[in-house]
Amino acid sequence: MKILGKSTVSAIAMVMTLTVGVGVADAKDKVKVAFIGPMTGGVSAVGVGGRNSAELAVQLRNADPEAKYEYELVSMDSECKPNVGVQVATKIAADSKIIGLVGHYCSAVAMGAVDIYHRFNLPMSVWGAVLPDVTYANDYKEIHRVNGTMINQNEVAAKFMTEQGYKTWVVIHDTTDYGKGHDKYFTEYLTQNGGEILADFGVSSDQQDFTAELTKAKQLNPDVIYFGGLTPLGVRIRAQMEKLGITSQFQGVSGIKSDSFIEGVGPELSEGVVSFLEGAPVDKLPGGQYFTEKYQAAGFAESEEAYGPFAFAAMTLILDGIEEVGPNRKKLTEYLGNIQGYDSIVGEVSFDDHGQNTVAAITKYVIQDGKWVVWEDSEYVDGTRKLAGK
Amino acid sequence: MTQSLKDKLVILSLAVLATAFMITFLAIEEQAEIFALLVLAAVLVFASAKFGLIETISGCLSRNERLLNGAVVAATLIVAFWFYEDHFPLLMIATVLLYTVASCGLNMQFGYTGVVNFAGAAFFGIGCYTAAVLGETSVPMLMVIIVGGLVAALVGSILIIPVLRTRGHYAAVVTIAFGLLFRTFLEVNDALGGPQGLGVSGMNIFGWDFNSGITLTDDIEVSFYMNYVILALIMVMLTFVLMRRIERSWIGLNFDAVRLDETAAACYGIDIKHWKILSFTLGNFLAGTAGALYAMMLGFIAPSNFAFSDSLILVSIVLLGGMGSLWGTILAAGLVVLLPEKLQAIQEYRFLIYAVVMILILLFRPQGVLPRGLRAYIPGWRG
Amino acid sequence: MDVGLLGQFVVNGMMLGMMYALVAVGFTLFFGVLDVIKFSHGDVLMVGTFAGFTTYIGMTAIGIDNALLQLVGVLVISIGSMAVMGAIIARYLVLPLKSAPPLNTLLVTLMLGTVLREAIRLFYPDGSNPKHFPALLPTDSWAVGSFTLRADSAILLLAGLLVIIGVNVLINRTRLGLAIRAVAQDEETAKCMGINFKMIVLLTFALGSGVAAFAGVMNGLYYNEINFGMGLLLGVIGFSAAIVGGLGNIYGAILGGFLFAGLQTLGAVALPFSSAYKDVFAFAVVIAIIAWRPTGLIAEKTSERV
Amino acid sequence: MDQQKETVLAFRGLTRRFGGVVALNEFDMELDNGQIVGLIGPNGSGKTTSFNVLTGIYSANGGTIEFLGQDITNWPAQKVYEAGVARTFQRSRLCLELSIFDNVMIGNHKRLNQGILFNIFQRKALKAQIEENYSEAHKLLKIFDPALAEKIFDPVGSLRMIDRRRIEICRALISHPRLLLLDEPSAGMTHEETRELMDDILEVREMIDGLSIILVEHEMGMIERVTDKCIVLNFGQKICEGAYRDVASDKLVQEAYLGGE
Repeated sequence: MKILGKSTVSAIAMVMTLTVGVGVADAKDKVKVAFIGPMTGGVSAVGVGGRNSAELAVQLRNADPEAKYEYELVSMDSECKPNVGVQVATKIAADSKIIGLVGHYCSAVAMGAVDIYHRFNLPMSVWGAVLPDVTYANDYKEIHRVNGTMINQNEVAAKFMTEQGYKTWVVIHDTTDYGKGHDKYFTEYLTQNGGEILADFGVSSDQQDFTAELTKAKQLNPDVIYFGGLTPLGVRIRAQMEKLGITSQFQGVSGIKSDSFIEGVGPELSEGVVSFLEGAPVDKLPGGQYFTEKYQAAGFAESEEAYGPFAFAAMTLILDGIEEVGPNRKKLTEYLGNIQGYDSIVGEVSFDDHGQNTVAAITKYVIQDGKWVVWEDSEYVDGTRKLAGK
Repeated sequence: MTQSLKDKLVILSLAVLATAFMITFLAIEEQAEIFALLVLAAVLVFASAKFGLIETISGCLSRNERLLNGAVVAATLIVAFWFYEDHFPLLMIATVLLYTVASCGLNMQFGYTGVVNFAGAAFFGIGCYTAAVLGETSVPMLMVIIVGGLVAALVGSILIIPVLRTRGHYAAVVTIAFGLLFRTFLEVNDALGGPQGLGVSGMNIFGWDFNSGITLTDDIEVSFYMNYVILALIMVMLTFVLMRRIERSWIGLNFDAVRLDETAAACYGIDIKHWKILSFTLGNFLAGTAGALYAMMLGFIAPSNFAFSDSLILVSIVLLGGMGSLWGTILAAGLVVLLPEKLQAIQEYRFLIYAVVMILILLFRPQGVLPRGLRAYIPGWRG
Repeated sequence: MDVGLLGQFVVNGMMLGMMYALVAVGFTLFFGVLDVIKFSHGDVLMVGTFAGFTTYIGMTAIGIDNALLQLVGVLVISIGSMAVMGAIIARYLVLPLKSAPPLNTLLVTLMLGTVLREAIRLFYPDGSNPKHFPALLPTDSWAVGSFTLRADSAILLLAGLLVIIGVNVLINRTRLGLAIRAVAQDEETAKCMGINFKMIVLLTFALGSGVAAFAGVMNGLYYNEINFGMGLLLGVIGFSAAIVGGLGNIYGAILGGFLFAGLQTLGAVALPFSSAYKDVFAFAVVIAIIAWRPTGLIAEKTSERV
Repeated sequence: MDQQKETVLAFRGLTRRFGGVVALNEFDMELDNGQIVGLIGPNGSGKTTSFNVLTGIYSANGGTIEFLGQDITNWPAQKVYEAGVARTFQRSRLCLELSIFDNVMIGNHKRLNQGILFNIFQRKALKAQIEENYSEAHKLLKIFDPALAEKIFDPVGSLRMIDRRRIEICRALISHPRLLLLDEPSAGMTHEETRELMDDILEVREMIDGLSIILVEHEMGMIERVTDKCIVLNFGQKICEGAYRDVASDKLVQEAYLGGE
């Protein structure tokens, strides 16, 4: 009952602030934009980080005196479940006051929801889901994606790792769409680059103990253990490798590129772990630094996580579009369709005819002294430090 | 004024009140208003309990079952048509209706017969996947709903032996294990779309495509979800009649006897296995049919829809409504589906609050919101 | 397969089995005294682990960095606080529902599990992300061929064994154990003989929850990683293990725990390139076993009076 | 009782063990048409066990049970009931949340149409059956207590102990069994109530042709008053058989009751 009371109070407070705000701000037209992400359950950290980032984009725009409209963010929780996702997608898409959407970290949810956006002509951009099919399995002009797909990521990863001289791999992936997709594309590109996969283990996304799989892996003695999945599992696998005395190089995917991976594994064990992420490194771009500063200044309790910048970039793009063409779904879709060479905090954005950002540069990261460092800036690049087995 | 006329007036005014409440509840978005409405509802319920109104009302209702049933159907239709062009409320209404059908299936199992089933979402899911697979074929879609139920019942028959041989917690583990197994299997096995899920074709009856809206005039376009609301309502009505008739017959009596005392039941010739199999199979059938239509309506399904927590939601609907209580199930399905949806402001706190509310209900009203009454074989008949 | 590798699998499996058994023992104890299933058990374990973790952080913050002292502190706080929590849960959630259908107790504790899980996720600092649990035990390791045994694993295995033996001795050789068994046998008679029923129930829940907290800390020390969701699956598996072994019987719980771990390991080893099916395999075997022995491998004594 | 003498039930060497304990040891017994037999003996002497073996709750480890000329040894409980054996339980086993009518109808299982399609679709015929059974149940209850018959749609949980006993007996009698097994009907009741109950049972017996009764009872006044013969069990063994007066004066029996406890 206490929580209820609090919420009521804050809701009333919210309404009051809004009323006052509108009164002061000389009554700009109000426009609604939306965000969907997983805010409960296992990957909620990423979802909340994304929502905060999207909210930051809206806050900054509202603080900008030159903005033509007053924006209101509607954010919804998909729970990373397709059925819930379809519900909230319908709710948002059917609300004609909502002009644009930044949505989806979980690919399965995105897959279920794209049909709805198309049906309701709601222009949207994906901020985190990396399954290629989200953009490529349909011709919907409403669907865009600012982040790259797992295809780009694994292409770069396979090439890079074979260039380092590694020959043999054991792949462990979770059996969600995310892990399975990574498994598929990595295997494809690795074989093209001449690497060999000794074994391939699928594990469930809530598994705690991997010693059985890792013991088998140990017997095969691969150069690299590739893990396709998200941070929680990645942490467990890296820690348990140590228990079993496995000294192979640990290679992750974008799903583990988070501070919580380092925090979870501890600085010693995480040293030398590599990962790949779409987009230019945030802190390298002028806008990126701006984002980091603003995010910290906004005082969110949670970290923005790896995909926060994408949510921010996608939301900014949509807000720019509305400023430009006005609050109209069809016009916004058209605007997004023509985006080429757009400057964002994650690098240049250009959509192809499926709405996929083609300039999705992939950045290679390595953990050095308990921090994710861009490979080219690390001590590994000149041989001061060495990856495992080198 | 005669008693019966008075009764009718009471029911009609209640129906009007409930309809108005539902429409307001579905229409408002502002969180403060939603809270206010909920508080108002709670106050009304408590106040009428305090002044003994509840007994008067329930007396009225039980004397006029036909009128009550008719009023509820009419109210649902009025609410649905009020939102004829608003997709989301219609989607929610249809979802509530389909959850009601699935929960009735579970109610048949442990509300009536006491057969524990913690894999409700799995059987619901079997219906969904059946619809996804058969949607690609030329099997008539209306048929697919039935087949969805049949497949669910058939797969359930794998569990019959362990379910019959075990009781209580042991049976719970059998179904929990099955639910986990089902989901993992779908995720690992790519034949049915794997973790990415599957698209499902929409409902289509003799060329009437459910997934396109109905254009009445240039200005009026009825949401395509209306199709699903109506079909789901028909399913609820059929389920309701089936459940009622079973309850009010010797079958229902046998179910109760099996639940309450297996040994005594056996000593009076009641074949425990026979009735358990019947109720388990029928329950799974209902869950499967609901799943099949749900999949068609959503158009997309994936294994993560059918997790243990989803089975728990179905179980909590049954328990919240009151074991074996049909009206309770309908009310609880509405609460469990709509409340979290309407309370989006509490976003990440929803699960926490939901769990706390469930605990409070189990502690302070373990019999559910609308406990099942005594069996009235023939409505209004007292010998 | 060479011997070293086999040995490795056995040790892995035993470690896993030990943890399952410790959880299953709790389930079986609660069932013994009250015929109820406390499904929040796995989440109590998780909270216990977080309590231990917080203790570690606190001790480090005030400058105690001796690993042994820290370990003792972590264990004492974690086990102690969970024992208290277990008793509180029994007092306010389980006992009030004593006369309600067993399903209600199961559900109320399931919901409590959700509350605990969500509370840690939402209110523990950065609770939604995994945490690095420190290695407080020596990490020397012996490697023979493909067999690696680390000192900490060996110590944990031994400690787990000691705890299980300890619980067993407590139940079978002490006055408290006698009282617990008396309550388990026949509540009415036990009451007549002057046993404080409520007190015994609370103590049993405290004991079971303390053991769970120990298993949680053990889990943390072994995997060096903890997260808010770790208890859910452990709870389900521990429950299944207790059921497969036969509720109300400590040996059954131990047997069930090791059996489940064995099945999972076997699944991962014997199903090459499709190890993802190992849980499907393990749960299918569980269903088959229950179909074969409806009251568990070591059958529960049914004493229904007709 | 001027029917010809016919053996309704016969135990021959009936044996049942629980682990090492022999609960029934080579128990022989015969029961004639219309007879009332008292089964007495100290606690744990095998009285209830013999009911449980007879009604198929426990299986027999040895010996046979013959009922109306049929060998019914180890038949499942359902079939034993169908054959015409109805029983009550030592601890009342009514369904407390169900109405009196429901509880009585559970006992009438074999005479009700249990067809699934009949129950769901033939509502008119079902209604007729319900009404017919209602009047029969009402009539039966009225014999025991007219007030009870008026409460036929009340939940059993709201009734006094004696009423619950009555309903349990009605549940057993409604299907017109050939053999009624009464397991300590007086438990938890006063002498007066017990007497009342027994008179009712005797009255009902007149209405059902050739109803035989086995009565397990501690209340010796009741045994004395109603039984035709008595069988005494001790440690699963029959130690004495005969009319109550003879049995009561038997040395072995006195030892079993006095010395044994």
